[in-house]
This record gives sequence, structure tokens and C-alpha cells, in this order.
Amino acid sequence: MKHIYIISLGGLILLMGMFFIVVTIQSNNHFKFKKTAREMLLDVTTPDHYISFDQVRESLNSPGKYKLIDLRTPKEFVGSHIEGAINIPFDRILDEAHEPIFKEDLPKILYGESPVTANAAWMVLTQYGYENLSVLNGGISAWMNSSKSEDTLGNTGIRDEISNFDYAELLDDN
Amino acid sequence: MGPIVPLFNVSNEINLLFAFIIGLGFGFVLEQAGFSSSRKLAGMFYGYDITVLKVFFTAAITGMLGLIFLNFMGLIDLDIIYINEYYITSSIIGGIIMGAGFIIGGFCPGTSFTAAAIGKIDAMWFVAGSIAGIFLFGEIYPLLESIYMSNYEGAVKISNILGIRDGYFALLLIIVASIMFWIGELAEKKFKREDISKEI
Amino acid sequence: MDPYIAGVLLGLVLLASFYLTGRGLGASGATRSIVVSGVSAIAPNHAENSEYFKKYLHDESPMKSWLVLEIAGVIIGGFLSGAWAGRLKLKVEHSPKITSRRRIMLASAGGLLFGFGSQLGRGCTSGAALTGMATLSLAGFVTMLAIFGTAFALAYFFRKNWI
Amino acid sequence: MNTRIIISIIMISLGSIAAMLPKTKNSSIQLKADELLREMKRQTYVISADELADLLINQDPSILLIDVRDSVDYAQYHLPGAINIPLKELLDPEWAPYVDQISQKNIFYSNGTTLSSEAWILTKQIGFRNNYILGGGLNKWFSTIIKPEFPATSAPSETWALYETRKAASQYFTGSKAADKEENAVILPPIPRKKKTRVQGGCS
Repeated sequence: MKHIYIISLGGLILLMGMFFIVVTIQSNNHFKFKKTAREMLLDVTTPDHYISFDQVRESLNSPGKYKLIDLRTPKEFVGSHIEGAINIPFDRILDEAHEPIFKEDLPKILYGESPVTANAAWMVLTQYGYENLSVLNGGISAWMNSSKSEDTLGNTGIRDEISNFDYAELLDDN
Repeated sequence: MGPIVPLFNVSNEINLLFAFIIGLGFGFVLEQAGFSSSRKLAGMFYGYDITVLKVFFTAAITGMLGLIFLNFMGLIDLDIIYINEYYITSSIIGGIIMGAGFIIGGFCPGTSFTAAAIGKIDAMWFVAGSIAGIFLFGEIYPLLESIYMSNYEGAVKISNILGIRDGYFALLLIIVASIMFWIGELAEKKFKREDISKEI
Repeated sequence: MDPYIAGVLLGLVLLASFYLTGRGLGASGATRSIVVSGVSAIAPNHAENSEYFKKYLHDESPMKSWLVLEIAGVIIGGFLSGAWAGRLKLKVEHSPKITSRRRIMLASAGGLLFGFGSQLGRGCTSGAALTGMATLSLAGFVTMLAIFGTAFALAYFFRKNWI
Repeated sequence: MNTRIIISIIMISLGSIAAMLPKTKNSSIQLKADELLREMKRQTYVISADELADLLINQDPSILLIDVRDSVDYAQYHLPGAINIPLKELLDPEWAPYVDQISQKNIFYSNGTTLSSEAWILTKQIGFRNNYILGGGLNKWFSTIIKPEFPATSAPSETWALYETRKAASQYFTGSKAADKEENAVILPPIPRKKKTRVQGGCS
């Protein structure tokens, strides 16, 4: 009789151990990045993920072929947003509820108050493993007043990184 | 997230405080296990009392399993933990000399300090002897330098050499240890020394 | 105390040492620090240019090292445990077959061998063997096998001193 | 019940669990996606142009300006005392002592905030600490500090005070002394963090 008691003790420990491993592996891999920092650095230093205002305006008249994602807070979103856009606040982009949206293989365009937050979200989502993501080359305010005059930039440079001043010359004449 | 001292740049004084506290535990457990008696220590080699084998291997296995599980849970970073460097010749020759010292002297440095602490005069002489031994080594070191430094293999782990996972090797060692414990207990019954064990 | 329980406790102390400081237990290193500080006190220039000792004569005093504090703890821990178990008694423990003088000679000879061997093997049973085995280092296992193997091999020749 | 058997059974079962554990390379410093998102949301890593002007005027020795634009832009103009680590070389080992350290405050900057925040995101997730970015980049720096716009007459006194401090700062950076600031802007030698080196131990 004694031995059964011992064997069951060992078996119990074994079972608890198995459960413990499964749980730790599960929690360990949750939210783990798929790409490494170095791979992301390569993606980032070839910035071909920006979309110009013109391209977005063209795609506006073919709904269903793209998805516009507004990263601002719901309040701002209600105030004004590009028509056809859906609202996923910046800190909710990794929620399970939004996973199907990011998993669709439609081109998804991210935009927000400024292109910097959109680009940050793009980095996290791309490293997390989602594909076919791009960033609007400008903030919502730039988009609003650009819709009237024609868009000069195209998607050559990152709008935010263009130097508004000629720094060196500016310093000399002071 | 261990190890605490290197990862959180803890000051040296606190590190030394940790050393003292760890030493307290080490000394207390050694003495409680009866390691302060040389005859109990020597018992392992004559079969009448294999406490050394039991305590030593259980401690090593507990430490090993502890490190493996802590590492798995991400609570300790094994890249920082000190792993002994392996110099083939000096490890073996050093081990042989220490083995001789063990069977002749009856102590090892850790247990000799514990025994000296509770009044064993022979342990005090053992400590004096080891001081002389270290001084001797220091003096004739230039002659031994080649052996001391020869074929350095780096801080190599046995599981890497055998190409198996740490946990897998731990299981093998546990099975071997369990068998040794079983044989040891048989030996204790066979080589029973009533006269010694009532003295210790 | 049951040896297995003591073994688990010792294992936990070893684990605590790894978790807190990243290094395992040790003992012979402390004796070396005593020797180094002794030699540098008595003959400083000799210590300076002795190949082996100058390695341990970096800036702060050798006595302020991790292992010395640990061994101080070991001595006090051992004393407390001895006091608690009522084993505090000045005596020479030896087998009835040999005199205490012979026992003291053997102990100091054993100490000499162990001190010498621990420097060559870079650690004693607790420093190299026990800690080494816990971290699965090959050096630990080789040193442990060498120590216990030789002790078992020579046991027959020294049995009169023990049994 | 003989303790040997109990201990052996417990250890064998624990050992078999240990044997099943996958080989985890727990790089203790790789942030997960949600952790990185939370850090970004907190925006504690953004330094405003005014704060930077203050730090530079007080010659705070603990900051190091890092220009993440490419060398051409850097040669054209860079903030006094700034070193140039183009973004594509950010993770090269040669720059590690500058980027992965805990003793000084690195401030990444570029024309805007896109490149600098990318640099921050990449360094933050692999556990590098003490890295900040200049909010708005050089564009904001020039539009607020170097050429502060004149506040409307009816503006509250704080905007006037702010304008005065910015005007003074502008003097500091563009006035006659600006020239020599370039040369003697000491570039801090990197104090590398004692990275994951093995702890010294044992009895050797």
C-alpha cells in the first residue's frame, strides 16, 4: 500500500510540473516580437512604407481595397477623420479584438495626429509580425488642409524629417 | 531578476554582507549535518556512515534543479552566473592531491572551519596545515605555472560537451545519485560500526 | 538532522548565493586571502614580487574579500549550530587506535595537502566540486571525481587511522 | 517511510520535468510588444526644446547629444557637442559604449522626431537605458529657441517670460560667443555599462 502512496505523490508532482511548464511557455510567448531589433533597423532605414496624400486620395474612390486606421483617441476620431477610416486608439493596437483587422491581407494605412505616432505604431505592428502596413506621410491636420491645394511632396521624403530651415545659413546671418 | 549584485550594481559592502549571511547558513547547515566530525566525514570511504555522499549530492542536485527552474522562469540569467574554468591537468592533479588530503586529514576547508568553530583541535591544525600548504604553493608556483595554466578549456558545461539539455543531464545525475544512495545505505548496514556512530 | 534534509538546505543556501551574488560557495579562497595578507604583512616586498601572491594583492586589503566574509559566517554559523546542539567542547577527535598526537600530525599533513591541492585545482570540495556541479561545469565534476576517487583509492592504506 | 525513497521520488519527478523544459534563451532584456507599447505611451523619453536649451546653457555634463541623421546633414549643421551615429549604424558594436550605458543621458535628435523616435524604440526594446529624444527635432529647436516668434501684444505674461528666456537662449547659441562653443564643446568619453560579463567567483 505504501508504494502506491509514493507513486501517486511522484505522479502528482509530475502533473503539476507539466501544467506549470505549459502555463509558463504560454505566458512567455504571449506578445513576443517575431522580428529582431536588427531586422527592424533594416526595415526602418529603407522607409518605403510611407504613402503620400495623393495615393490615399486615389484609393479613397476604390473602397474595400484598403483599410484606413485612425490611431487617435475616440473623442478626436469623432471630431474629424478621413472618411472610411476605422478607429483603433494607439494603446489598443495589440488587443485581441483588433487582431483580425491587422491580419487581413488588405493594404492597411495608419495615420494619427502626427506621422511620428503612426510610424511608431507601424514599427510595433510590423515587428510583431503583421504585414502590408503603411503610414500616411503626414498628420491628420496636414491632410485636412492639403486636400484643397495639390500635394507637393509625393512619398519621396519623410515629411516630418524635412528641414524647414537652412540651419547653417540661418546661424551665419544672426 | 537575479543575480542581484551584478545586475543592479549593488555596492561592494552589501555584497560582502550577503557573503556573511550566506556563510552563516552554510556553516549552520554543515554543522547540523554532522560535518564537523572528521570520523563522520571519513565514514563515507569506509562505508559505516555515508552522510557525506547523501548531503553532498542532494545539495548539488537541489542547486542544479534550482538554477534550471529559475532560468526557465526567467528569474536568473545563467550567462552571468560564475561557472568554474576548466584546466584539465590542474583540475585532475589538484583533485588527486586534495583527495589524499581528505583521507589523511579527514576534513575539507569548509568543514575544517566549521569543526574548528566548535572546538575540534585537530580541525584547527588542519587549517594551520592548509595555510602552510597554500604558502608552499605560492613559493614554488613558478615551477608549477606550466601545469597550472596548461590546456585551458574555458568555462565549459558538461551538458554542452555531451550535447544534451541541462535538464536532461540533471535527470541522469539524479538517477545515478538515487542508485548511489541505495547502494550506500546497503553499505551502511553491511559495514555497521556501532562503536563509532555512538561517539560522533 | 536527516542528511537528505540537510542536503536540500545546503542546496538552497547555494541557490541563494547564486541568486543574490551570481557566484557559488567557496572556502579555500579565504585561506589563501589569510596567507596573502599574512605574507604581505610580514614581508611586503617578497609578496610584491612573488609570482603567485601578487595576483591577489590588488588595491584593497585581501581580507576584505567575498570569501573571507563568507568563511567568517561559516565559523559563526558552525559555532551557533554547535552551541544549539550542545557539541561545543575543546577536544581532539580521533579513533581509539591512534593517539591524539598522531591525529594532530595527520590532520596538519592532510591540511597541507588540501591547501596545496585546492590552489592547484582552483577550489576545494565546496568551491569547485559542489558549486561546479550545481552549475553543470565540467571542472566541477572532474574535480569532484578526482577528490572522491583518490580518497576511496587511498582509504585502504589509512584505514587504521579511522576504523 | 524511509526519507531516501521520498527524496529520490521527488527528485526524479522534478528531474523529469526539468528534462522536458525547452531550451529557453531568456535574453533578460528583450522587451515584449505590449511592454514597449506601454513605454512609448508614457512619453517620458521626450525632451522639449526648452529643456534642452536649459541643459545646454547650464552645460550639464551628463548629457550627450546624438545626431541620428546621416553624415552629410551632420556636416552641414549639428548641435554643439553632438556626435553623429547615423541610424543605420545605431546597433553596430562600435557605438555600443555610447548607446548602451547607464551613466549619462543620451539625447537622440534629427530634423523631426521620426528618426529619433525610431532610434529610441530600437534601443529601448533591447534593454538600453538612459536614451531620450529631442521632441520636434531641429525644426522645433530652430522655430522656438533660435528664432522665437514674437508673442501677440495681448499674450499673457508667461508667454512673454517664455519669449524672453528663448531670446536669451537664442543669443547664447547664435551670438558672438557661438563660434567658440563649437570647438570647446567637450564630447564625453563613453562610460560603457559593465554589460553581461560573467561574475568573478570560485576560489581561483
